[in-house]
Amino acid sequence: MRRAVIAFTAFLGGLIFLLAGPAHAGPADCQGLRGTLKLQGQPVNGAKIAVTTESGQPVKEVTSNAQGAWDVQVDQIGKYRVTLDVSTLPQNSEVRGGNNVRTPTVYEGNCSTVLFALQPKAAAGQPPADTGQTTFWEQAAQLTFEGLNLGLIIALAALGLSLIYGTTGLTNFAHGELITLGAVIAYTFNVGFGIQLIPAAILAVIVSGGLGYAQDRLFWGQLRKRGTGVIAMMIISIGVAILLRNLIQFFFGAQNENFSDYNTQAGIVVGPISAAPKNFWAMGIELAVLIVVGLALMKTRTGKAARAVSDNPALAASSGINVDRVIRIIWTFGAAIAALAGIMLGVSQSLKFTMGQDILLLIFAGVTLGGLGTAFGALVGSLVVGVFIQVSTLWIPPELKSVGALAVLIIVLLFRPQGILGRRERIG
Amino acid sequence: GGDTATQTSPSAAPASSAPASKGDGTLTLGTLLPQTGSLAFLGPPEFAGVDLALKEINEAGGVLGKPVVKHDTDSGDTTTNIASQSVDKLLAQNADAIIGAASSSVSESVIDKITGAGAIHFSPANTSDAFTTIADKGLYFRTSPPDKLQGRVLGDLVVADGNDTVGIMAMQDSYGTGLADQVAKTVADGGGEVVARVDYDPKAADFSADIAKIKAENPKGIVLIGFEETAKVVQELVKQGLPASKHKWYMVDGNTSNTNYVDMPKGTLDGVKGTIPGAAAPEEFQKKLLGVNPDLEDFSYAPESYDAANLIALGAEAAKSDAGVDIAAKLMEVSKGGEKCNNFKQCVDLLKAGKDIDYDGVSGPVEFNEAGDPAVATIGIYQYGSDNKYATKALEYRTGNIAG
Amino acid sequence: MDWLTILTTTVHAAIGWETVVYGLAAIGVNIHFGYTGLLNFGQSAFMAVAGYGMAVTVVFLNLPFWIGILVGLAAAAVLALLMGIPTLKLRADYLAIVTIAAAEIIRLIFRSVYFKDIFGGSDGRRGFNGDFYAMNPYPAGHYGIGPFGFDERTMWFLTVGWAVVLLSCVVVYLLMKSPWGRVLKAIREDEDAVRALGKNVFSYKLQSLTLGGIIGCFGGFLYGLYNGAVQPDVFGTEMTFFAYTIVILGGAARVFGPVVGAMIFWVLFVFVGNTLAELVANGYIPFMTTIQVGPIRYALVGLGFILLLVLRPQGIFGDKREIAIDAR
Amino acid sequence: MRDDTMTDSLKAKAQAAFKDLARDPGVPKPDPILVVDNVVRRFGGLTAVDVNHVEIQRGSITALIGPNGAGKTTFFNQLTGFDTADSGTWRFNERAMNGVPAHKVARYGMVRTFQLTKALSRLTVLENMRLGAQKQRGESFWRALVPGFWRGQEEEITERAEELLVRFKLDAKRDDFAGSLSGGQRKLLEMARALMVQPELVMLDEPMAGVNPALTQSLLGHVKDLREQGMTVLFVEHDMDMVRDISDWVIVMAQGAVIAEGPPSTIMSDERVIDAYLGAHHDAPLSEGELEAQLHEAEAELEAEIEEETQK
Amino acid sequence: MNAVPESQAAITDRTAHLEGAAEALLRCDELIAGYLPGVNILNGSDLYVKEGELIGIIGPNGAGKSTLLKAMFGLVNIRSGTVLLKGENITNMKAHTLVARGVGYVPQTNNVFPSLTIEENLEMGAFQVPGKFKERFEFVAELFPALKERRKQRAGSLSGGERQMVAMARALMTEPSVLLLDEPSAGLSPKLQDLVFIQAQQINKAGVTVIMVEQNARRCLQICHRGYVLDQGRNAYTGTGKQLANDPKVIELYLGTLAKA
Ligand SMILES: Nc1ncnc2c1ncn2[C@@H]1O[C@H](COP(=O)(O)OP(=O)(O)OP(=O)(O)O)[C@@H](O)[C@H]1O
Ligand SMILES: Nc1ncnc2c1ncn2[C@@H]1O[C@H](COP(=O)(O)OP(=O)(O)OP(=O)(O)O)[C@@H](O)[C@H]1O
Ligand SMILES: CC(C)C[C@H](N)C(=O)O
Ligand SMILES: [Mg+2]
Ligand SMILES: [Mg+2]
Repeated sequence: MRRAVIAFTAFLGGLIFLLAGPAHAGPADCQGLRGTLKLQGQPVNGAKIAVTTESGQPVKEVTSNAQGAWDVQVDQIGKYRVTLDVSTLPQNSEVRGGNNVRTPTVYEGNCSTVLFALQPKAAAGQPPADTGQTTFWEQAAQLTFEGLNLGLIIALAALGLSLIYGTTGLTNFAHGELITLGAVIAYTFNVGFGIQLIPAAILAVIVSGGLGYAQDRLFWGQLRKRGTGVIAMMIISIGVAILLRNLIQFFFGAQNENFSDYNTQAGIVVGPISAAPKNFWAMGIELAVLIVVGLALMKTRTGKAARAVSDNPALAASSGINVDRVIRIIWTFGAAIAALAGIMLGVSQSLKFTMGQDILLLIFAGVTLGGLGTAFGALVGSLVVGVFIQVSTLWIPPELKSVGALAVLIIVLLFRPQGILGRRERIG
Repeated sequence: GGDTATQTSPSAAPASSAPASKGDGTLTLGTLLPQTGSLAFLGPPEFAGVDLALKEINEAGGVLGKPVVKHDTDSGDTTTNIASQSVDKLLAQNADAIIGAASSSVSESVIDKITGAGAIHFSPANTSDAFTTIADKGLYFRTSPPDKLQGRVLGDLVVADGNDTVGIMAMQDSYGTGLADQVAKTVADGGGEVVARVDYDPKAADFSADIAKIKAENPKGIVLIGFEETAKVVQELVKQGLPASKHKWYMVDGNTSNTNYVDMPKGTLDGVKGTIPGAAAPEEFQKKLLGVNPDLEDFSYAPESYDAANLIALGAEAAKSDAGVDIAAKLMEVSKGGEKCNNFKQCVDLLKAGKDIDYDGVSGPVEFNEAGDPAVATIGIYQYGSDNKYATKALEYRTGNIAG
Repeated sequence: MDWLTILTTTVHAAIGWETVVYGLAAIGVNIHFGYTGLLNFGQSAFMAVAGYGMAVTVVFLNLPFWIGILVGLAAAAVLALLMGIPTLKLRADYLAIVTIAAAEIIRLIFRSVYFKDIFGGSDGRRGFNGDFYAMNPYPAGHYGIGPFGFDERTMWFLTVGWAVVLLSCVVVYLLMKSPWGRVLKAIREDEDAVRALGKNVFSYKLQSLTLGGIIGCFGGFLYGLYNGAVQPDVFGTEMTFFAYTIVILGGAARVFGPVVGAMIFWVLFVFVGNTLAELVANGYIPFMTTIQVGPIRYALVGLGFILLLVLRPQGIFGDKREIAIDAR
Repeated sequence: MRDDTMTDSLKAKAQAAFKDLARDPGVPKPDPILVVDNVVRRFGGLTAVDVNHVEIQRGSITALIGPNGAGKTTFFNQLTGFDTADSGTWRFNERAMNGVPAHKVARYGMVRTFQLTKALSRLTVLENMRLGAQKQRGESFWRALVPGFWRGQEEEITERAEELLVRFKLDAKRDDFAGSLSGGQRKLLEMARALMVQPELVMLDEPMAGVNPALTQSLLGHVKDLREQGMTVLFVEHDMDMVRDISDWVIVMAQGAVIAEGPPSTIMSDERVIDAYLGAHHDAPLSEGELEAQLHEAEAELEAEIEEETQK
Repeated sequence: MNAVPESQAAITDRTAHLEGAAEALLRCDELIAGYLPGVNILNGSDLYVKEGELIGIIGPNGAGKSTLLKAMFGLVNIRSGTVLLKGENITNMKAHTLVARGVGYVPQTNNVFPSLTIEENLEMGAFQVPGKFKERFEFVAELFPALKERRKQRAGSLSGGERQMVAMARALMTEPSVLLLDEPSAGLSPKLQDLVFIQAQQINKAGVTVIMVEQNARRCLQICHRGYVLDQGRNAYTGTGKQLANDPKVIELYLGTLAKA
C-alpha cells in the first residue's frame, strides 16, 4: 500500500512529465494535427516533430514553441504519421513507453490532437518510476474486503429471509422489496424530513418492523388461516414483489438516489485497502446484529419456539406455543433486519427501487449454500458468496462475477446437498 | 438503415418487401420513450420535444389537413419487455411512425417488429453504430449521430487533456461497447494508452471489482460510458481513491446528467467533462420546451426529438400520404437539397408552394445519408461545476462528418 | 377514451403471441412442477438456449432456419442433461435455487462481452426470422372481423404457435393419463416411496425435465420468431416467475391450466395497462402522469395476481381437495 | 379365516427347515435367500448397525425384533439401498447387493415398507396401489403415448390392486387421496402397495403398529398365504402376539448387533431377550392382580421419594 | 354394523350420555367435524370424562378416533356440536390456549420437532412453564433413560420408538389436568409398552384425567375405567373397560382373538 500512496504523491507532484495540448487551441476551421509537449508540467521548447502521410511522403516538419505547442495544418484528410525527434528533447527525458511515432487520422474540418508523454529518464540501475499501479496482492486484499462488505450485507438480508422461511416455510420472493422498502423509508426520513441518517435509520428499522408485523397480521397470517399451501404462498409472494416494487417506483421514482449523509464518502487508506469510513461502521453493525440474532435464535425461548413452529406448527400449538404470535414476532424482526440490510446497502452503494430485487438471487444463494433455515448457515453462505463474487474478478471479467459465485453454489451443493451447515434428513 | 444489408442477407430477402402501406388519412405518431428504466431521466426532455413539435404542427393546421394524433408509450429498458408490448399497442393503434427508443439496445429489440409492420422507426437518441448497417427495409431513421463522431470527439478530448494513460468503464451493450471502441481507437491513435478497459453489467449490484480493475492500472484519465448507474460507479471511484480531483473523468450522452449527481458532496464532479450530441439549442427553444414541461432539468435529445416529429410530418406532407413506407421514401428529400426552412409552418408552406425543401432543425442541419443517419452532426463538450451540474452551454461544439 | 383499442388489444392478448409463448413456457413448468414436483426455476434458460440456438445458427453460422430449430432443440436437450444430472438429486427447495442460478449463469454468459461475437452481448441477436415468414401461406391482408384481427404475419405466427400449443397439450394429456405420468405424480409426493417400488426416480425426473424443457424451448423459438430478436435480459428470472404464476392461475397439474392461465395473465396485463394509460392520457386520473402509468400498471397486475391466487388458490381448473391435503 | 389345518401344516413344513439349527446368532440356514456379512453403519459416535453375519431362509417368515433404537430400521435402510453402509457385504439370491441403488434392489425382488409411512398423498389409494406393479409397459415414455400398449396390462393391475384393497379393508377408500387416510390406514396401504410389487422377499417395518387388532388378525392369514406362494417375509414388529403367531424364526437385535436367533417359542424365554426387550410381562398382558401390585409398588416408590424430598 | 348385537355393553344412546355427562369435566356433544369441504369424519360423536377418569377409545382404522381427539383439542375445525371443559365452552378454541387451561395432547403421527434436539423438544413441552423444565426433565429422563443419554441428538434422526418416547415425554413436561393420548404405545418395545400403560394409570391415579386412543385395545380396556368404541365417526358401543373387553361382538369386530392368551 505504501507504494500506492507514494504513487499518488508522485502523480500530484508531477513527477511524470506530460505534454498536453490545450483543449481548444486552434481556430474553428482547424484541419490537421496539433499537440503540446510538456515535461514535469513545463512546456518543452524546440522539439522537432515531423509529419508524413501514411505512406511516408513528408508533409511538414515543425518545432514546438515556447508554450510547447505545435500545429500542422493539412489539406487532405486521412491517416498521417507523426514522429517526434527524441534527440531534440531535453536531456534525461524520454517518451513514456518509448514509442515516438503516432498514426492519427485527420477528419474534415477538425484537428486531431497528438500526444507524446514525456518523463525523466530513469537513471541506470534505478527502478523505473512508480506508476501507482497496485500489485496482485493489493488487489486481492481490496477485493476480499469488498467481498466481506458485500457478503455481510447479503448475510443480513439473508438472515431476515431465513428467519421467515425457517418459521413459516415461505420462500418469500418479495424479500427483496422488504429490503428496498427499508432503505426507502430511511431515505424518506433522511432526505424528506431532514433527519440525520442514524436516527432516520433507527426510525426506519422500527417502522419496517411494524410493517412486517402488519404484513403478517393482515395478509400472510390470513392466508395461513385459510390453509394456503407454501407453494401457493411462494407464488403469491411473486405477486407481492411485483406490487411492492412498482409502488415503490411510483413514489420513489426509477432513478438512483443517495442518503444525504455519508454520500460518496471519500475513501481512507488502511493497509492495502481503500475504503470509506462508513464501510467499516456498517460492517461492524452488520456483524453485531448477525451474531446477536443468531445466538438469540439458538438460545432464547422464542428462538427455539420459532424453530419448533417451523418444524411442525400443529405440534407447536399442542405444546402451548402461540404459533401466530411467534410468527408475527419473526415477521417483525425479519422485516426489521431486512430494512437494516437495505439501509446498509443504500449506504454502501445507492438506493434504487430494484436494489433489493437485484441482490435477491445472491441472498437466496447465500441462504441455500449455508443450508436452508439455519441462521449461521445464512451467514457463512452469504460470506462465501460475497467473497467469491469479488475475489473471482481477479481471474474472470467482472461482468461475469456472479457466474463464479453461482457456479460455486452449484458445485458445493453437488457434494453437500444439504448446504454447508445443513443437516441431512433420515429416511425410514 | 442500409438497404444493402438487406440484400446481402438472402434469408431476409423475401420478407424485406415492406407490407402494403395502410394510410388512413390521419398521421398517427407513436412515442416509445423511457418513462421507466435506466434512461428515465432522459424521458422528459424527449417527450417534451415531441410534444412541442406536435403542438406547432397542429397549430399550423396539421398534416394532410388533419391534426396529427399521438400515442405515448414507455420503452422501459432492456431488462423489461415493456418496449415490445408498447410497440404492439402502437401498431394496433395504427401508428404510421414510432419515435424512439432512446436506448440503442431497446431499439434493436423492436426494429424488426416495427419495420416488419411497415411503420417508420425513428429514433431521436440512438447513437449505436449498429444501425448504420442494420436491415431495416429503409424504414429506420435517426436524428442523433452515430457514435463514430462522439467517440472521435471524446477520444481527442481525452488526449488533448494530456491523459497518456486512460481507463474506460463502459456499460456492456451495443451503445456502450461501440462508443468505448471508438474512444479507445482515437485515444490510441492520438498517443494515449488505454491501460484498463472494463465492460460492466449495468445491472450489477455494485461496481467495486470493476473499479478495482481500473485502479490496478492507475490511469490518468477515466472515461465513464453508461446510463444512470454511473452514479454508483462515481461513488465507487471516490471510495477507492480515484476521485475527479486526482484523475480526469469523462462522461458521455448517456450519463451527462443534471439530475443524477446533484446530491453528491459539492465538488465531487468538479471539472468533469462530458460529450452530448447536438448543437447548442437556442435559448428560445429551451424556453418553449419549458412551456411544455416546466420541470425539465436536462435538455438532452429534446431537439432531436423535436426534429424527428417535424421531419415525419414534413415527409407525410411531401408524400401526400400518411403511410410509413411513403413517408420514408420522402424523408431524405425533405432533409436536404432545396430551400432551407427550420420549422414546420415555414416548411409546409414551401411544400405547398411546390418547392423542394431542406429542413434544418434545432439539433443541426439534419441531412440524411443513405443509411438514414444524419451525415453531419455536432457534439457539445460540457463541463461540470462544483455543484455537480453542467452548464447547458457547452465549452465547445465540434461539428463533423460522420463518415471518414 | 380509446375503448376500441383497449378492447382490441385485450382480445388480441388472449390469443396473441404472449399467450402462446408464455403458455408454452408454463406447460413445461407444469410438467416439471405441477406433475413431477420439480421446482425448476430455470425454465427461462430452456427458452434462452432455444432462441439463441436458432438465432446463432442462422445469423452467426449462416445456416438455414430448420437447422436452427434442430440446434435449438438439441441445445435444450443438452441443457436438460447438464442441469439435471447434477441437480436432480437435490431436495425441492435447493433445486429451486440451483436452477435459478443455472439459468442466470446461462443468461450472463449470453450477455457477456467475452462471447459478444457469438451471442451479441446484451443486445442479443436479431435478423433470423426471415425464413419463417417466407413460409407464410397467408397472402397479405387483414384477417379477422372488423377491428379484431391480425395481419398476415401475425396470422402465420399464431397458426404455428397455437398448433404447437395444442400438440403439447395433447402430449401432456396422453402422458399424464398413462402409468408414466403416474410415476411422475408419485415422485412429486415422495420419491423414496417410488424408489422403494423399483422405479428409477432419477431417470423419470430427467425425462420430465427434458420434456418440459423442450416444450418450453418451443416457447423460446416462438418468442424469437415473433419479436425478431432474442436478448439475454428477457430470459431472466421474471419470465420463469410469470410462467409459474400462470401455472398456478390455471391450476397446477391440469392439462389446460397453463393455457388458460396464460390467457388470464395477459388479458389482465394488457387490459390494466392500456386502460390506465388511456385514463391518464385523457386526464381522468389527474394526480398521475403518463410516466407513472408504467409502474402502476405493474403494481395493479401484481395486485390482480395476488387476489386471484388468494380467492382461488387451486387455480381455475384446480381441485380444492388437492390443496387441502398436506397444506404444508 | 383360512383353513387352520392347512396353514398349520405349511407352517410345520417351513419350520422343518429350522428344526435342527443351532440357536446361535448368525447361524447358517439351509437355503438362504439373503446373506449379510459385517454390515456396519455409524452416525457420529453412535454405531447404529453392526451385524456380523445373518442369513434369511427362503420361503420362511422371519421376525426381526429388538428394543427401540436397536438399529432395525437402519439395517433395512442399508440392505435396500436407502442409506450407504460404512462397510459390509450382502448377497440376495447370490447377487452382491452393496452399492446397488434402491430402485434396483426393488427390481431384483427385495421390497421394503417404511415404518414412518410414505403415502403418496395426492394420488388416490388405487393409484398408489397400481404404482407398485412392476414391468409396466406404460411406464416407458414412448409407449405411454399410445394407450393401446398399456390398457390391457393396466386392467390386470387394477384387478389385482382391488383384490388387495378388499383384503386390507381399504376398498371403500379406493378413490380417495392417500393423504386423507388415517394413521392406521396408511400402514395398511404401505404394506398392500409393497405386495403389488410381487417381490421375492418382502421386508415389512412394523406393518401392524397402529392397525386395529381384528384387522391385524385377518391380515396375518394373508401373510401366511404369501409364504404359501413362495414369498419370503422379513418383518420388524413389537407385537409379540403376532410374532408368536406367524413367524417361523426370530432374529433379535440389540444395540446394532444380532444377539440371538431361534424359533419364536424358545427365543421368548431367552434371558437376554427378556432383559433387553420383552420385560417381565411379555407372555401375557398384565392380569388385574399384577397390575394392582405394580401400581402399589410404584406408589410406594413415589411416596418414599416424596418422603425423602420432604426430609431433605 | 347395523345389526343390534347381543351384548353387555350398551349401544350408545343419548340419554345415557346426557345422564353421565351432567357432572363431567370434559364433554363433547354431537360433534360434527371433518377435513375436506363437504366430508364429515365425525358424525355426531358424544363423549364425556369425569374428573379423575381414565377413558379408552378404540375402533377400526379410519373410524375417526384421532379426529375426535384433534377436534377436542382445536386442531380440526368443528362444524357443529360443542366441547365443554369444566363448563366452559372450548369449541374450536386454539390449542395453545387449551394448554394454558391444563390440557395436554400427544398426536399419533408427526409428534416430535425433527430439527430440535431431544432436550429442546422437551423444553417446548414446558413452553408455558419454563421454570419447571429442570424438575420435569429429571422426571421424564428417569422414565425413559434413553432420552437423557441422547439429549443433544436431533429428534429427526431418532428411531420410530425413540420418537414415540420423546412425544410422550413432551406431554409429560407440563403437568396437565387432562391428557389426550393418541396411540402412545405404538411402535414401542413390549417393555416400554408396559411402561406406558403403567405410567398412564399412575398419572391417572395422581389425579390427571386421561383420554387414550389405542390399537393395543385389550391393554387399554384393561386399565381404563370406561371405554368407547368408535366406528365411522359415531359411538358404536360404550361401557366399562371390562364390559367391552368381554363383549363377544366387540371382540369379533374390534379386538380379535389373537391376543386372547
Ligand atoms: N441419521 C441418523 N443420525 C443419527 N442417529 C441416527 C440416525 N438414524 C438412526 N439413528 C440412530 O440409530 C439408532 C437405530 O435406529 P433405528 O431406526 O434403526 O432403530 P429401530 O431398531 O428401527 O428402532 P424402533 O423400533 O424404535 O423403530 C437409533 O438410536 C437412532 O437414534
Ligand atoms: N388430513 C386429513 N385430510 C382428509 N381426511 C382425513 C385426514 N385425516 C384423516 N382423514 C379421514 O378421516 C378418517 C378418520 O381418520 P382418523 O385419523 O381420525 O382415524 P383413526 O380412527 O384415528 O384411525 P387409525 O386407527 O388408523 O389412526 C379417515 O378415514 C380419513 O379418511
Ligand atoms: C439516450 C441516449 C443516452 C441513448 C444512447 N445514445 C444509445 O444509443 O443507447
Ligand atoms: Mg424402526
Ligand atoms: Mg388415529
